[in-house]
Amino acid sequence: MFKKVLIANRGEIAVRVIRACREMGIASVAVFSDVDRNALHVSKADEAYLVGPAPARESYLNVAKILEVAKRCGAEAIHPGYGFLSENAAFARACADARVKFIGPPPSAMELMGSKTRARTAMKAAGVPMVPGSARGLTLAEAEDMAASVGFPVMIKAAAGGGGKGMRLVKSPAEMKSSFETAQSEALRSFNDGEIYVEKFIENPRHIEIQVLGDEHGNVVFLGERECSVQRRHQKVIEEAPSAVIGEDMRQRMGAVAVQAAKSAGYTNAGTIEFLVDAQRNFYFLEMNTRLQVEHPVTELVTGLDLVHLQLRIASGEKLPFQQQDITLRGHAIECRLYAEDPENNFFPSPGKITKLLRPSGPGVREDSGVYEGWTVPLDYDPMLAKLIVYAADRPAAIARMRRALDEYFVGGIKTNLGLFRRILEHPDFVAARIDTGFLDRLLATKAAASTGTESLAEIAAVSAALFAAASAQKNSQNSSATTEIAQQSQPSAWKRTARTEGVRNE
Amino acid sequence: MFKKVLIANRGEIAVRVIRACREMGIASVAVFSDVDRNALHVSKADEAYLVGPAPARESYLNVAKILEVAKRCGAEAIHPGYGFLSENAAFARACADARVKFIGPPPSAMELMGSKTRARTAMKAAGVPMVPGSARGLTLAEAEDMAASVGFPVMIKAAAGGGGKGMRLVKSPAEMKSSFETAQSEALRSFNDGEIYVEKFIENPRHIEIQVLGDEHGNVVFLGERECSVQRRHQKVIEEAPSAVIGEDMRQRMGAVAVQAAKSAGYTNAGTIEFLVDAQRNFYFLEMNTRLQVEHPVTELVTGLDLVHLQLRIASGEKLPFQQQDITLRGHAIECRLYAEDPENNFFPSPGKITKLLRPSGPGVREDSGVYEGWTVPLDYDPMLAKLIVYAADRPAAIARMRRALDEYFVGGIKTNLGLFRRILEHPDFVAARIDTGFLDRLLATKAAASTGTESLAEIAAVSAALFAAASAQKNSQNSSATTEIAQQSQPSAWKRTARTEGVRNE
Amino acid sequence: MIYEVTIAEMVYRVELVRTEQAWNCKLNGRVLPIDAVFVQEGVLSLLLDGKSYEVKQEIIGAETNIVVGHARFGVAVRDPRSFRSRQRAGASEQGVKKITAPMPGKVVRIMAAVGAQVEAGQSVIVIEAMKMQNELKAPKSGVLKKINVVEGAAVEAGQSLAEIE
Amino acid sequence: MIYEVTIAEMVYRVELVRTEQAWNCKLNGRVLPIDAVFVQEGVLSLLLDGKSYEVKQEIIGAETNIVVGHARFGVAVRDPRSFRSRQRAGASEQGVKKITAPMPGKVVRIMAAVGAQVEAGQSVIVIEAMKMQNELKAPKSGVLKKINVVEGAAVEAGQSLAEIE
Repeated sequence: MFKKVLIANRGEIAVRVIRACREMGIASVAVFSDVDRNALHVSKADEAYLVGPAPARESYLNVAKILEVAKRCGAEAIHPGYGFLSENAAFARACADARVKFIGPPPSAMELMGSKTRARTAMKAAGVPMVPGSARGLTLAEAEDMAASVGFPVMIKAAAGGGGKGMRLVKSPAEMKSSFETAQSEALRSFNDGEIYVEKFIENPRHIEIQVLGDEHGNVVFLGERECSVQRRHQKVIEEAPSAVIGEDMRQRMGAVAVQAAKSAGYTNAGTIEFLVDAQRNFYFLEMNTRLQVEHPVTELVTGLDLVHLQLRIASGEKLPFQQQDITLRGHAIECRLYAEDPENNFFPSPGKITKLLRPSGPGVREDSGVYEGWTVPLDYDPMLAKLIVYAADRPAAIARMRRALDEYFVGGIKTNLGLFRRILEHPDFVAARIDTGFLDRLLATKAAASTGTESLAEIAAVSAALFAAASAQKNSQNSSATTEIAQQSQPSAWKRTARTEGVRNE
Repeated sequence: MFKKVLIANRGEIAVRVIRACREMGIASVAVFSDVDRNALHVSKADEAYLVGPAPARESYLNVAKILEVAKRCGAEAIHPGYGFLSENAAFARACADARVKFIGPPPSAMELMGSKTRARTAMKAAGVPMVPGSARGLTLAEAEDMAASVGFPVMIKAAAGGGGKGMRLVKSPAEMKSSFETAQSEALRSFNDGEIYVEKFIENPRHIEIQVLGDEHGNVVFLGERECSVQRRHQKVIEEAPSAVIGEDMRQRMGAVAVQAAKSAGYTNAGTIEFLVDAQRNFYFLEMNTRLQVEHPVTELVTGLDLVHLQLRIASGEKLPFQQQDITLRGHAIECRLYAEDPENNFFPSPGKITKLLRPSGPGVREDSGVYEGWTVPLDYDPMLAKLIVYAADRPAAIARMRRALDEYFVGGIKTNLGLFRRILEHPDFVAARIDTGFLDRLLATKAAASTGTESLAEIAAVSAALFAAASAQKNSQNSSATTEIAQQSQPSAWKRTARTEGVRNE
Repeated sequence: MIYEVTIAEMVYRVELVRTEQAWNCKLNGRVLPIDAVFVQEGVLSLLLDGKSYEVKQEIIGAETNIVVGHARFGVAVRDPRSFRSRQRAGASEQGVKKITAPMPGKVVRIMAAVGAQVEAGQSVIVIEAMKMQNELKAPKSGVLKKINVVEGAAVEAGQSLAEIE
Repeated sequence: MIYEVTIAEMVYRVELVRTEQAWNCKLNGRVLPIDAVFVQEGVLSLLLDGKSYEVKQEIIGAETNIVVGHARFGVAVRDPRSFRSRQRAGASEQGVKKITAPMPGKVVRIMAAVGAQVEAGQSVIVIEAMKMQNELKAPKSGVLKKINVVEGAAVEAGQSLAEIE
């Protein structure tokens, strides 16, 4: 096993990996940018090194600098987390050249899965079910023929695309030409690659993915599925395991396909095969993520395994400590991604100081967090603060537990999407597991219904607001000196200032 | 299912039950004493009522008052938690008379198991293996014959005894008379009942207990065992599940005996049969706890079940939702009981204000807590603050995870036993699972070895101490006004005062 | 002390008198037998007729919310006797409305000049954070009276960026 | 600023100079290139030669501990120039030792009278909390100079109960 591992990431996933290292007796090395000196992953790691200024390309994406740190501190391996360099094959190659183990798949597998069309070709060859369409770039004329053969509506996609860019839905032959050209120019602008292909459009699909795990001795297993259909603009918001619509038979079929896909790609370590599932429960290959997923905890809770421990063991050359038949699913897990963003204001990011943090705990509650009370969330990175994951014996109990945990969660000082989760968890379609990738956008299009009994609570809120004001007014009169002192710290609002004074008193 | 449940308890177990009620859509009713108005269970419950002054006998043991509150607020059932009224058969009867459901076994079963000798007689009749000895009260002469027949050393025990009171170890016939008489008079003083019996003394036994669960339709199952050998003066300190020395065969045999014992006692709801296990893995009935145990979470983590949910469902008349063969154990769980007591000062209780609370979280970590930062732990009750429970795939991983979680745990302002757990978890005998009920007392008799590498850290500590001092001195000079203001709040030490000032700045 | 608390256009008149250990409270003239304790900074434990409420005060920029259980209420508290409140009150009567930054960020574009006539809902200032742009709209129709920032300026949450009269 | 920090009878001389954003630090005359940030009240993030230390300050009654990782150190910090420190220093030179309450509780018994000769380790005062009694012993041999409490009195953690000279 490695003696020292560098984590080329920040936020909750860096802390997650640091914890795994601590548990395995591995020294952990954090890297940080100028604005992250106070970040949680810096103080939790055994070592920490500055790698550059705030912009990610100069710090967390700075391959040369990160490898230099790894060499200097003697790290034997690098865990990339997710995002940043995690799917960057060039970085994986650079690690190999620097004789630092990249904790992930071989660069070849990353490159293969990085190109939509190459991946489609390879997966098709491996017998993985595909959405009908072309496996390679097409001319407009070819695209029109293909659309005619698979039947409208179709999707036009950029081969190098991602995050919805360079994608167009085409409902009829008439729209084909203009859509093809806009998609192509968008693809050229965004990815500097105009390759375009065509797929049949699957209406209201579910997004269901299979977790695979392969060692470097040819063994590959799958760890069940994750239901990730609750998305906003292709961004997952809530994930769960298992999926309410997947029976044991379908799970085995999807798993077998996923294992086959991974093997054919020469895949090792943790990876995820994403599928679209249509109303008839047909599943089609969407793409493979060649890294640890944000939502890996739900798989950990239902399998009882620790994916980061296993990643480290696999990367250090160990064989998988179990076989497929040893893996069983138990209970139900749900994850909510806590973001510093404002659902009532078009999900605009809301960085700033976390003035108060009350965290849920107790039975079946897991919080993977990258923040703490008093920390200022920087403007420069992804606004995810933490993940709240719950486990219970079945889906209804897990939903009820998540609601309870959300009631205990409180983040003061910045906007978060906490309020949105309750709306989702109380929606009859979510409760009945009638969800597809359009579910959340449909929900957001409807106005939030005031939770029941709210009216009666308004009086309590009014009285409380007055009590907070009165208590702080009292403090002010008693010690205006302290108030002015605290006022020097440029608090934006009188309310905040008085809350401070309150704080002095309460401590 | 009940619509409203009163929780006749305080601290972490009250919060634990309130959370279960919240998850099941049951309104929760807290009761509190004069000194507990600020306690966590009061603000977490849906309703809360004052039941009397600080002394437990006038509040948390005040049967008349608690039942009056239950009737007034319309609670249909009462959950007693553990301790306080939980094993009080008279209270259970009073609930029945008041037509409030007592969430626990029938009073008859509580009474049977409440008397050591009656329990022994009943368990013997039920074929439960017993430590050789008498099942009933003895005269001195009878005791001497019994000791001769089972062989020395023997234990003399008070029939009504508990917590080590009225117990004497007798190594030879010569000591018999005096020990018998002191035990008897002690028993008379403590329990107002001089009944004495004799048992063979088991040297260095393990304390292993079986969790049973029975519904009110005659179904009883067992949920595996808990290893509770790490004790100080008969008080459990660390518990785990499963036990490292129990194989599947022995588990089934102990479970069958426990189920038989529970059935013969007409037992329902959650209960625990405690066994002594000797070096040859023989197990002997010790006693039955007719309530939820403090350590129930380790069973929940390895079975995936929620014992409090099940208690509520059983009490409301539901059948057990599973059968014995559906119950499987997975992974390993360990619990540490966090107490406000000072291991370096004879475990003297240390109430007071919790000035800082950093709580562990992340993968496999569960915290069941009854406290919060800023709360003042009252002098009047049991000093348990919280329980830290971890889950991992196997025992070594669980031990490593517990160490990691303990490193993240910080309680400022009062003394706690946090430091003791690391000593235990690093002890080679604990790591090798070579533990018996004498293990901890032996460990405490030896001086704590300084953790390795501590020397080098002393310099860091020295520099840090100076930094804290300098930072606060600076604040003082900058705003003596604030300092004096804060000084009004009678902080015991200049350090604490300056830490406050620091706080104003950091918020 | 007397406060006027506005929640969703409803105004609640709350009278509070601090006694030895408790608060006496009247809501719209009606006595409420509350038992209120500040358990932590910004966290209030309120007992009323046996019901227990854990109430949290949420301050984000210029906005204050009160969270009761899982219900959140935007509140405006006014102390009729306080100078600042009178000013504010006065201001709103005169119909001056501010555009404030909802979160920290950078001003990337100012879309109207001082003195210009703007319509309610018209975008006036664009600020950016975490690679996302946010158009701040005029809260009312009127004349753009003041602009307190320039393009490229970094702004704090709650900072007043412009005024419309 | 210069501090003398005592840990387990070892005295460390720490020199600190506050610069723009950092602290310059000398330990026993040797320069230490520390990077120190107070991340929370009582929590310090310290970087030194690449190593990262999360340091917590633990104050219980009159006692201060510094927790580094899972190692805990009892510390006494002395500012040679500070009046209070000089006093303390003076006191210990004169050999006056206090008996302080390790935790809140009630004084149940006082086992020696003012002016009595007591031996180091001899029980002087018994206090009780949570139904447990705790005998507070003389820190040194000498004359019981002062007793600041009476039987039945409630005491705070860190409160000085008696003095021995």
